[in-house]
Amino acid sequence: MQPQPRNPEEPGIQVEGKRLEHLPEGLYVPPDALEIFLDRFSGPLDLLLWLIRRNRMDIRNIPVAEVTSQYLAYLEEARHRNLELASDYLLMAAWLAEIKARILLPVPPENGDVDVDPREELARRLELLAEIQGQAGALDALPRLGRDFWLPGMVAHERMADPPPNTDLAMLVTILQDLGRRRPRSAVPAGHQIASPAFSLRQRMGELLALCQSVRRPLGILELLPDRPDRMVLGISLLAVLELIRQRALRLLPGEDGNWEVAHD
Amino acid sequence: MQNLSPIQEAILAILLAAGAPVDRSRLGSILSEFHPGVRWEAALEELCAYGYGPLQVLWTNSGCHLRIHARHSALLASLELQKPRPLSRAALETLAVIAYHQPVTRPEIEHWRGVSVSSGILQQLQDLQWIGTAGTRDSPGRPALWTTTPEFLQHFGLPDLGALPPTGLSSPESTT
Amino acid sequence: MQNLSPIQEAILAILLAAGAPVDRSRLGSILSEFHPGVRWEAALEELCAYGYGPLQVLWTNSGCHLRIHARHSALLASLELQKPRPLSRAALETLAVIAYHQPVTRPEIEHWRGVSVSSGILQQLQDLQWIGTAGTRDSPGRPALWTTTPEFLQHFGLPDLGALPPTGLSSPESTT
Repeated sequence: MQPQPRNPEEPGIQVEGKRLEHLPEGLYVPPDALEIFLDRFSGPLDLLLWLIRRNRMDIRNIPVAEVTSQYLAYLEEARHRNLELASDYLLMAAWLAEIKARILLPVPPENGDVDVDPREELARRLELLAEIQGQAGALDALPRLGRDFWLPGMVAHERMADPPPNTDLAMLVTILQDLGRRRPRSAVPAGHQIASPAFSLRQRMGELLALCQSVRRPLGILELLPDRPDRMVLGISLLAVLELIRQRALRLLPGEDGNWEVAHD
Repeated sequence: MQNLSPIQEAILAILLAAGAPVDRSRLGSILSEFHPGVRWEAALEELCAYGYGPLQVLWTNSGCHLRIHARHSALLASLELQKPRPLSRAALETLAVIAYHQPVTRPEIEHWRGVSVSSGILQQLQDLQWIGTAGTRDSPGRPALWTTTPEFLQHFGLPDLGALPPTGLSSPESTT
Repeated sequence: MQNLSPIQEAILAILLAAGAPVDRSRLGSILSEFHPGVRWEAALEELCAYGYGPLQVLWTNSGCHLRIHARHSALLASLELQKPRPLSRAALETLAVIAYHQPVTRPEIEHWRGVSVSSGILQQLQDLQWIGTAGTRDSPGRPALWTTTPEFLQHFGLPDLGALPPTGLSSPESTT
């Protein structure tokens, strides 16, 4: 879980071609890796926890001045490289500075209150994070579905037909009565009446058939319509085409551009 | 089938985990990697022939897959907690119009209901096998004529259409 | 296990068709409807103990479900079905806070981790269906309370939250 930067005690480390004799204690990061390095920390507390562990410091007795200066050195380095640091990192710096100041200038105990170590809160937060990291590590070690174990997928089965809906005759009667009340009606039409003596269906069918027979090539739907058809003409023309197809006088063909075309055999 | 050979267990494990048809070449390449030299085709054929407990092994165009044997269909239907769903108001109205005014065309149903009838409703009633078409009206467009079916009568316990309860609507001034 | 009794076959059929955990009462009600008077609990216990071919039968607190025996893991890994993506450190920590300390609010997660939680991480965990909200904390702003889901348990192969691995670290008293 913990990031493992290169061990600074490792002998013979070279930075930009120069051999480093003395490494800054607990601070050294290969310069080019700083960006990646900061990415590996989940936040300022994580960086702090790493510094403390790195220095083998006691979480309950943190040398705040030392940790703060190391922490600030990282931030300075990051700023130097124009790395964008989350504001959380700056807040942490401010908090560390405050703790340092309170250690240097202890508030005199009032009314016999026990002087609380200003590092107490920091230690508690670090312990919380350490706990979370332990838990995150434990989760990470768990087997995972689809990597370490598999569940059977849902197996299909023959579905039975749905049971019929709950409906009884009384309901149908009520419904019909409601309809009767809603629309007192004259006679039910025998069907759609198209009253257009100038443009009857039969006439249009004849015209279309003659057109298709004469051109001897498939015609697009738009080509079958007269110029500027009104809704009635459009409707009757479409009906006529469909009726001709139904009577197998015309054939429906898929056109080149995805539209339908009709042709006479 | 009672005893699985290791290769048959492997085949079932693959099909169970895949949860979808696995094609022959993929099945073959994995099986021959893990069980080199074993004749997996024969093992699979045996599985297809006998199944394994509630599982059937089937081939389709898209590959080999599993299915639960049809003898469990009734049991599994109750797993789906199928409660009879009530019909929508629109479906009920459509059914009522067809039942009492059959044979009727779709435009006529729309006339009675005062709103258009969606194809979905007619399809739903057809899926229930309660309505069907019986010829067409000899008018432009030749609209289909809708009627109720023998299944409709059976479902509602009617000997014939004459046994439909009166609606009191036959005379215009009647109100209930 | 070699021979299935009819009730065991029924149990497997139900679990295979459900594709998800089936709880005890539902299993019991279906089984006793179709196999009245048969002691299905004993039959199920036997299935849990011995499995059936590549199948293992397990109980979790969301119900009874099936799993493919781990002896087939290498084989199934080579199937290369969708593999889970590795989790980022931030996502893993966030998930750990929610899993081990649920229900928690977002400010509490931030307090634990010492860093603000990006919406992207919560969204990612929600998209994986591992976390969800369950009510709100009765405090200013009424922040949503995050918990893990049954899918989380299933993904990590946990029967219940009590089975989360111990971390060996003594948990300091939280004073959030």
